[in-house]
Amino acid sequence: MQTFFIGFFGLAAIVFAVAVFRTSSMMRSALALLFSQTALGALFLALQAEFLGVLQIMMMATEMSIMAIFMVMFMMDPGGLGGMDMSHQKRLSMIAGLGAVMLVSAIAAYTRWQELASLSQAAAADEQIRHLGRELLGRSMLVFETAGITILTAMIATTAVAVKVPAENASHES
Amino acid sequence: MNPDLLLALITGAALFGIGLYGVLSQTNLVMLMMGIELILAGALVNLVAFWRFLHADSYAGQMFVLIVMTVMALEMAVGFAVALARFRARGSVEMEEAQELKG
Amino acid sequence: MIHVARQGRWQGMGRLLLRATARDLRALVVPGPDVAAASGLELAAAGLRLAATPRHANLLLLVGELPGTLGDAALVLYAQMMRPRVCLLLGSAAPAALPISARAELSQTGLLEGVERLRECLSTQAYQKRVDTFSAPILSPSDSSQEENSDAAGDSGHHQMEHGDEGDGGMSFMSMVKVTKDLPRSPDGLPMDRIEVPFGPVFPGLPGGLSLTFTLDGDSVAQVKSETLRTTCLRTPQAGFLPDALLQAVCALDPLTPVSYRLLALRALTALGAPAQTPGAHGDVALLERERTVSHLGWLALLGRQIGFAWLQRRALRLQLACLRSEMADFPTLGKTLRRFDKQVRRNPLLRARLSGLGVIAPQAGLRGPVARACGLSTDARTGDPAYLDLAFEPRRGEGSDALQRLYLRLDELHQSVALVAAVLSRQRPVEHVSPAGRQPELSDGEAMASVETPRGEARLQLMSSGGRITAVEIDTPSRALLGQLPSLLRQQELGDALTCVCSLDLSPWDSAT
Amino acid sequence: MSVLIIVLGLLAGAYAVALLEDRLTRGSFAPAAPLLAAAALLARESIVTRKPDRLLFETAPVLLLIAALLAAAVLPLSPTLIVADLATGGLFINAALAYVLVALLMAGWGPDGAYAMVGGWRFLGQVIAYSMLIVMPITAVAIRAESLLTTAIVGSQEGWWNMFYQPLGFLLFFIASLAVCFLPPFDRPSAEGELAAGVEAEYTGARLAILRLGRMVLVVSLAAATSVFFLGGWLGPWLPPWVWSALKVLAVAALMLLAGYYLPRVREEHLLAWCWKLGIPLALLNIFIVGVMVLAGL
Repeated sequence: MQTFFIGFFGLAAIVFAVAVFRTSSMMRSALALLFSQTALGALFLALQAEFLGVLQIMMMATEMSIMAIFMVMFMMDPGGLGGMDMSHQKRLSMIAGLGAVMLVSAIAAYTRWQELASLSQAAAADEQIRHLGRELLGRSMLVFETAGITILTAMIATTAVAVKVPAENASHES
Repeated sequence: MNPDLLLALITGAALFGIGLYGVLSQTNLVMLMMGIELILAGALVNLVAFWRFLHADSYAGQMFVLIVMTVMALEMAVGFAVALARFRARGSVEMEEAQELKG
Repeated sequence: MIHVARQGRWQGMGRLLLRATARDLRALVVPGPDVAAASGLELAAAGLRLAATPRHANLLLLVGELPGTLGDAALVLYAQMMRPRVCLLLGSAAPAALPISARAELSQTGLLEGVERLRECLSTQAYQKRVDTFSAPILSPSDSSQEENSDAAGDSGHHQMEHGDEGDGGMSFMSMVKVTKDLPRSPDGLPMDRIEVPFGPVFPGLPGGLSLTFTLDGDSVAQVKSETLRTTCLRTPQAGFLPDALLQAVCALDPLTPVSYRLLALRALTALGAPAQTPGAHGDVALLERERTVSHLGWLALLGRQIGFAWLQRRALRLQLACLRSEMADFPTLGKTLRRFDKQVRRNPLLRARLSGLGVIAPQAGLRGPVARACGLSTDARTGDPAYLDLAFEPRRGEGSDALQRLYLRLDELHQSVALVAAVLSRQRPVEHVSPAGRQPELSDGEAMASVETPRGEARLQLMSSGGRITAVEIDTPSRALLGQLPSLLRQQELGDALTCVCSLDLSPWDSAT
Repeated sequence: MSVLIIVLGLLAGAYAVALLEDRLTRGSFAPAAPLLAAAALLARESIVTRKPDRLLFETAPVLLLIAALLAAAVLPLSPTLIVADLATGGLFINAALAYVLVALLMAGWGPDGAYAMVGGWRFLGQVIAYSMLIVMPITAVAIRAESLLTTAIVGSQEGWWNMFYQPLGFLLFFIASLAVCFLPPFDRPSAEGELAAGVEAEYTGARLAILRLGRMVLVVSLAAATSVFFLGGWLGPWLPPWVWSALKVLAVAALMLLAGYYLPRVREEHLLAWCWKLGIPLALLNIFIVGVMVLAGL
């Protein structure tokens, strides 16, 4: 059963991911990425990582909606009616992409995972959340805090880059 | 050999490949970022799968996933800020028109 | 009737749906619900609900006379409505191409009667085996104005952004720099595609008939174009107007404030030597002030609809109808209700936040009416009127120049008007309009000028007569000057704020008609 | 079984919401009006605009309805009457609500109309701001319950309902839920006086019926969420639990509609400024206060 769901959602994620670069409508492209990520969230649920799955589903919906508006802003033909080709070095990319898939899959297939495998049963979902909380605010506190600081830094940097320099300042500098 | 693990890893590999294709082939910065998102998504799948099948008792694995999600969000925010600044300055976020960035 | 129906035959359950369609009438009013209310129609009493767009409506309600441009708009709107659909005409004329399902006189009883007939029509003929498509000359594809005129124009979305850049030779990729080079820059420095969106002539948040076209940059307004109604009622015929014909023409000019314009015409004619037909100086005051109350309440209802304030919309509409229908002698008794209403409006904190700082107009010459008085000017034609001076009239003035001050000023004027009417009543029993004399009055040759302070500001009428006929008519109305200020007032405003600004000016598309 | 009961309950709630909305906008009370309106919509033509993105246009109303239903899936009407008592219930409801945003963006983009498009993008800004005010009060609620299970959250309110325990959180959550289901005064995406019904403008007939139903169900879902998180869900004396739940949900829904009736639409600048500059700091303060209170054992 679990195998079926993993396969199903994995396939859905891949199909939507392919759709991202196949459609020329920006809105569809962003939504395809969104549903690809949603399928991944469902895949996490199938892998019994309930918290991560739900979090993924929630975060990606907002994130990809923001993506959508930027795509529409920055593309020449967001409706995708011009039939414009927006890609280059297709051959190389295709080869690189396929090569990467082969290589990574081969590594995955030939590694002897048995030697590493430990538990086969994950804890119940509410147990997991409790453990994750203790992990975050205990042993991995530093990492967690670093992530927070990084977010703060990124917020400030992003705002600084994105806002327009007022006209008088600009002339002052030049 | 656990077939579920392999299945999840192949999914991750496929997403990585598609993302790589996108990053290399797209000319628009925003589309390029979609590729990066997919590559990171591939990494996410692997992390969750490793946690589930190899270290189901160690929650550092789950924490890693959270960090990657943070990175995805940050990557997007910073990427869009750069795109915005560039669009304002040059009127374009096309890669082909960013030749001057070549060293 | 063939355009009414939707294709199909309905049995069993379908019959039930048929009955439902007949009961659930969603009206799109042309020119607008404000005109309907000013004509004394209570749509809710007839079981009608207002639809925001033609797509959601199944009843096109035509109220009064439609000038040419509005007639065309009505055709476009009708074409956009979903079948089964019906069209009710209250009043006289409508575009010939429009399939009228029922017509009735312009009154509440007429409305009720008409709606009853429509229900019958819908429940029997809503579905036919064969339906023809509705077409009119204005709808033919060659006419590019079709979408611009319509209320819910569809084509200004993402598909407008197809840039054809053929001259690039064999280049396989398109230069984005080239595409964006010529685009106008927004204040934030981004060259973005702009879209042109029509608002009106039939738009829920604007006075019916007012037609604006915004060029939107994102959701802020980059440019405004306004298009006025085109009426022919003041075009002087070859032989000149007879006095009665002129009176009718001026009255028909503005369905929102018919009394003021009638008074204006009568005064001008009296100045030319026609016998006085007004109920005497103080009677004029009573009529004018009642109409001011009605008009200001109508404006409040429209404002309520524009800013999505359902309570204000409903309450103001109810009060407006009450004022309109009240006998003159009972009118001052509404004062108490109005004061309570006023207090409730002023107490609303979110309303204050919504309106303050919006649509600031600096005091300047040329402003008239409440807009001028709100920013501290005492421009008021009433100050020159002996009847008003006799009643110790003093114009109200505001101390700001934003939309909130205009709201406060109009609320103040409501009470002032009621007090004026009460003062008149304490002196004399006013008569309603004197019925016109049977034969055409004699006019002396020459030029005459009259002015009236309408609810929107001073209107002036200039007449030239020779040989008992009026040969030249010149009318100067308050809304026209304001309409010219719109582009500078709305630039770079957020869309909703821009519409609120327009609404706060209380423009009448009728008196600015050309 | 409980799925069926919950869906029926949601539909009944949607009917009540429609009835109340009709009562407020028209002033007369007509019990059959919502049903008639729905039937008339079904009987009317449903057309597709001229150059739509057909896929998005068709999917959007259905997605809205599904998102609203999913949000209700983790909300208990009584200790046993719940579709899925997820361990991440408090988080799951946010995930479901995020898809309301996606649905509205699709509805805005799909029909290729200017009004709809502006409405859709307006909702993006609105939800990104106000979904914070959904998440953060829920966090404070979960801190008190020491669990994300919705049933545990209700259980934690045996003594004091959260409405009294953390009134600040309740207020913020209530406002944010108005914004998320775009009811007045936050009805900017579907504003009648500004965008001629915005995202709904190009929908007709049966599609419009689904869109409206989805919106009503969303209102009921959020009212139910408010009741579960802040009004103690099924808790209450004398009456059976499900009756208490129903009463509270209806009361909250009525309050939501009444608030919109007496307030004008919020301006864009205020909408964003109030949320980011005032609402979010207050929500953080709320989390802090609740944390201290929990530690103090109150």
